[in-house]
Amino acid sequence: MIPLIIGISLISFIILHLAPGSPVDSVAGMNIEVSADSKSRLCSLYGLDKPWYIQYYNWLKRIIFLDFGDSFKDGRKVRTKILERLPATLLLNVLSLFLIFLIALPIGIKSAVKQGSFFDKGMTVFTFVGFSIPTFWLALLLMILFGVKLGWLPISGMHSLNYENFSFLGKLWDLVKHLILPVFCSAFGGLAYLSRYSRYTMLEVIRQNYIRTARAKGLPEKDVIYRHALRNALIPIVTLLGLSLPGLISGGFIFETIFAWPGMGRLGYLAIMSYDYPLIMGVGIIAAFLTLAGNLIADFIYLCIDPRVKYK
Amino acid sequence: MEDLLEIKDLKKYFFLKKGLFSFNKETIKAVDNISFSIKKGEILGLVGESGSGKSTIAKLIVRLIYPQEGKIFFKKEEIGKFSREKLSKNVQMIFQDPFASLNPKLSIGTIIGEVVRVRNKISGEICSKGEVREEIKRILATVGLPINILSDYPHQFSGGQRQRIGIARALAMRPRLIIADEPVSSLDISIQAQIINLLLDLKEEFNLSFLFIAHDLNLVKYLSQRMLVMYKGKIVEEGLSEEIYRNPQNLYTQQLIESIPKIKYWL
Amino acid sequence: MFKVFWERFKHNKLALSGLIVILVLTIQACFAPFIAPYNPTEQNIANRLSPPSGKHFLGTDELGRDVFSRIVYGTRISLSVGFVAVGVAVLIGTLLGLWAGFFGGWVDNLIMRLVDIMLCFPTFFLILMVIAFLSPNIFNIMLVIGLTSWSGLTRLIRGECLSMREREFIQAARLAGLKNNRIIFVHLLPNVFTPILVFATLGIGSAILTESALSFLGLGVQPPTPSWGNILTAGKDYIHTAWWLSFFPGLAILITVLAYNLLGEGLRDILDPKMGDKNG
Amino acid sequence: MADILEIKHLFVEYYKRKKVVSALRDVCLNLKQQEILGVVGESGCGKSTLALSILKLILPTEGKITKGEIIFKGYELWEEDYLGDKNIISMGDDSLRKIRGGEIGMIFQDPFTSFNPVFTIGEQIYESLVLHRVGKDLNTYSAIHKEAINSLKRVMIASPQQVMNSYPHQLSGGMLQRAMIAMAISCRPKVLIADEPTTALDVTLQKEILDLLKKLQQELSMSLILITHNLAIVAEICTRIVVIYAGEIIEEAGSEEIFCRPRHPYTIRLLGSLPYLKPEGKRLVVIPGTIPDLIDLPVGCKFYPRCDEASDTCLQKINMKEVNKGHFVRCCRVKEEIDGLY
Repeated sequence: MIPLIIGISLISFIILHLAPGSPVDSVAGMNIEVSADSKSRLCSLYGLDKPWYIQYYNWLKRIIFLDFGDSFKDGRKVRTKILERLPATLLLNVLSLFLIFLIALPIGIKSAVKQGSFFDKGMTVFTFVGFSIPTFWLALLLMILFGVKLGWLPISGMHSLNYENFSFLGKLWDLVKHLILPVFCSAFGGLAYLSRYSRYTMLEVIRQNYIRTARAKGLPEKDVIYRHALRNALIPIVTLLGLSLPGLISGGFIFETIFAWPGMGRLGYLAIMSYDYPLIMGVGIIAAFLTLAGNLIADFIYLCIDPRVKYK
Repeated sequence: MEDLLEIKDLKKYFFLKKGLFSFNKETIKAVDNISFSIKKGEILGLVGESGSGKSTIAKLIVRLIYPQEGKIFFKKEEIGKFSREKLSKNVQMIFQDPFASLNPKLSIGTIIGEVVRVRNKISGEICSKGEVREEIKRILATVGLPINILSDYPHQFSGGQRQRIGIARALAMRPRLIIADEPVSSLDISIQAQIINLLLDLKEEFNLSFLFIAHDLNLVKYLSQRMLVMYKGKIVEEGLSEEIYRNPQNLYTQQLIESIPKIKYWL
Repeated sequence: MFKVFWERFKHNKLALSGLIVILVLTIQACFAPFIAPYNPTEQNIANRLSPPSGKHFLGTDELGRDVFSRIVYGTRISLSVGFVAVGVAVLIGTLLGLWAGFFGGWVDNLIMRLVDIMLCFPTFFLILMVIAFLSPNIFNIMLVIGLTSWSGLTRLIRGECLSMREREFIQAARLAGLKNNRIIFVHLLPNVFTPILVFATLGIGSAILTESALSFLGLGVQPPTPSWGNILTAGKDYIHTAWWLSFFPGLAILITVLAYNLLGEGLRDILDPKMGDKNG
Repeated sequence: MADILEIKHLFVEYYKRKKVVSALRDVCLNLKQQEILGVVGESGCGKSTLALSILKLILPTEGKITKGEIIFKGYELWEEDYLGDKNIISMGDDSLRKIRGGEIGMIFQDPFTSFNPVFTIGEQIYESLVLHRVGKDLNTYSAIHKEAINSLKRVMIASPQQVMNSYPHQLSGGMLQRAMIAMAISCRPKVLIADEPTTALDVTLQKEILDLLKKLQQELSMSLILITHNLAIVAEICTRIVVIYAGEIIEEAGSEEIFCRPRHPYTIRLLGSLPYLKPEGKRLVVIPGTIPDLIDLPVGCKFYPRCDEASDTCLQKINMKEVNKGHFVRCCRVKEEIDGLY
């Protein structure tokens, strides 16, 4: 855990110094907006006159308290800027994750149990297309279809312009309408992947000896599948929960940009496009921390459903 | 007779972490203060059940793992000071699982050929490709395999044939001592006899010494004049096989002999 | 052995169709100048945003360039990014995985911590960041995608090696007095060939996706060089008027990536030892 | 004694890469009430397939029973008015589930993988009891619990409560195999099938498990089918033995008859290849070659390629022949008189 945090911060730090010459020059060179003032601020922020390990140490000390300095763009604290965007991102990701598990798991199980059936074959085609499709393209197509051609759903932002005038239910409905496309698009890739993976895991589990024992006992097939097989198949699937987080967060950078969703991903993308150094670092590290937190939650669930772990 | 291998006060402990967060470790005394010797040209049997430490002894002798304490001497020289090559030249091993002991991606010619080449390097002989091939064929013939299988792969062979290939690989080094770690326990009964007979033939032809490890007391008694009985890392009984079988002294040995299923109609 | 492989391959419809599409695409990339009817960078403002027709059968873009020609040339970018990036990833991933799995101990520990860190990072953001700092040219893109996508393979190969190390043939190789390098490259490597091959095939698909996403966000191969991603970006601004501009390049990406995924999964089916004999 | 199970002309096939593996051919077998029947054969001869077929447990994705009948006569013997289907192969799902576990119990080779790792032993035993005995003789939780404890006590487990609360990975192999037996007998089956019950265990445990099986067979008056590759085990406890080779029964006789007067060349050599009581220096009898490929079987006698007494007559179809009372052999060269072949 701790080595991971150090490693993540170290890589971020290295990338910071990756730009040719000193980061200040490169930043200043690429972005005219960077004033002499922010240049000196950057200098003091990173203590660029000191040796690299001192720089790293000082920087590490600050990021422990989530102090990433001030944004170049508007001089506001990076921490505040990220914190106000975080809820929108979390909302999007949690909903996508929820959707993925809710849909993918039953699909995977059914495909595995009815291996070779029409349903299984259909789902195989769906999953292949699912993880081959460029999801940003899918997003564009859906925007054209539902936003432009049919006009059913809004295609950007989180709220409508006249949002303030709505009743509570109206506000909620407005939010839901804005959420549909981004959530669907960001869940799509994971959906295909997880269905495929659940199918594979389930097929593995069904072949185990204890499933044969359960049948030999005279258990009805649905108990064999949903009690004996599923409990075991869930264990590797939950581990995937942790591993699928970086993908979701990465996807966020694209979908939040496409749908102009006011989340952290869009903030990060805009920061990169305007070379807003402190903000880039802040977003990167927070994103890594979110992933870590997700992994921890997955580990915890793992501990709860696999009795073998506790006694190791 | 002269001792070929001598083992003195050998110890190997394993330490297992008990819990995820606990710091106290569980000690497993896999080999606990063991001494014995193997004479030239004999088959020494080593009997014990799973977890008794018999495979650990095999691995310690060929130095796949290293002991905490104790010394192993080969012809009065300490094995710990041998180079890998010198040890390989003198001691070889035959493994239990004929499916796991051959690399599935290498041809039979490669598997045996690389051993022949290492041997040539050690002895300083320089052999042409043709000579190496001839040597491989000679070894294959010794273990009763057809000699035209050099470019075949392990999956084309049955368990018994694979075990023969494994024996051929060990023989290719022309060792003095062969450690056979349960060489027949995963084979069918009808194949077991083939391999046992082959080992006996080889012993006579090359005057080899064997450490024959097995859990089947009947088998060990049939093969070896002298045997050791191991229990929980210790040797609990040592002596002539016939003697131990007829009149076991140790409680565990008695239990072991008691529990061998006997074919009552033959007694 | 190859004969058996080909026999199974022929009967695997998925893998076969994937391979055929890939061959067609490769030919398209190699002979782009002969296939494309127009110069992909030739502008014709008078004829801008014309819908698909007999003359420009995938239409033209906002500068009047022929979309079909641009897509044909874009194949070159996508395929070369895919190949080189995966090459880099396979090289790093395989070496680190073999070392970690064979040596174990602190070597393994160090490499696996590195893998954990890589798996924690939102890779795409990392790539965005690096590309933004080092100018976005095709060379950097290949390299960065390669450098950020090896960790999965390392993990896979390490796992395989660890389980193989317990198998007796590796012990036998040690007992034969073979050198470590020979054991790693002659005894271990051929046994992890299957996961490497599958990873590489699937990896090309995902590298192509990453590159197009980068281009889409304006950090990929820069215009006027045509890449599927940057044609799509241009299309984004005309979704109200010119659907063909965003539809066709996306379809090209979909077909290509699908072909690689089909081939990869097909290869897995064919080569997976669990499906075949015990060790075949 | 009357038969409780009768297998008639059973054929089983597996499918491996679109090739047909002929696992069992024309197997006829009857199991009498309260007898211990040994089924002996080398790996791949079809003995486990036989066990799985009896409970119709062969996965449809892997293979199927192509011909034959398996008649369970338990109902007939105990409930005289039973009119339903007695053939397990054509039985409906509901009746089949009552047979599985309820009338015919089964014990598998590897106790470590045969228990579900995520449930406690207790939960897994309850499950059997709830399936087969709730609504009959057990109707309260405490009755079920008591019965589970009883089953564990029956298999000589000293601390049943503790075992009930344990997960499979917390127990040793010997303990798990006992628990597996406890689970199988908890519903009082009339037939118990034990498929290599001691192969994964140490010799000292092997004896204990065998004694236990014998004791339970007598206490609960069950019929027991013991499937193994180990001839010595069947000699120890079985009353009747069948020998299987390459998917066919080649010899069937009472225990003593098989060991003292074996008639099939394969059985004779198999017994000779055991290192039991071999005098010093006398070599073991060797059967040359390997077991035939079940995808591409030899015609006629399946042992013919490895048999040194074979002649052209062995190439025809060979049927079981009774050579002595209750002693059947599938060999065309079998001599009518017993001579000291080994």
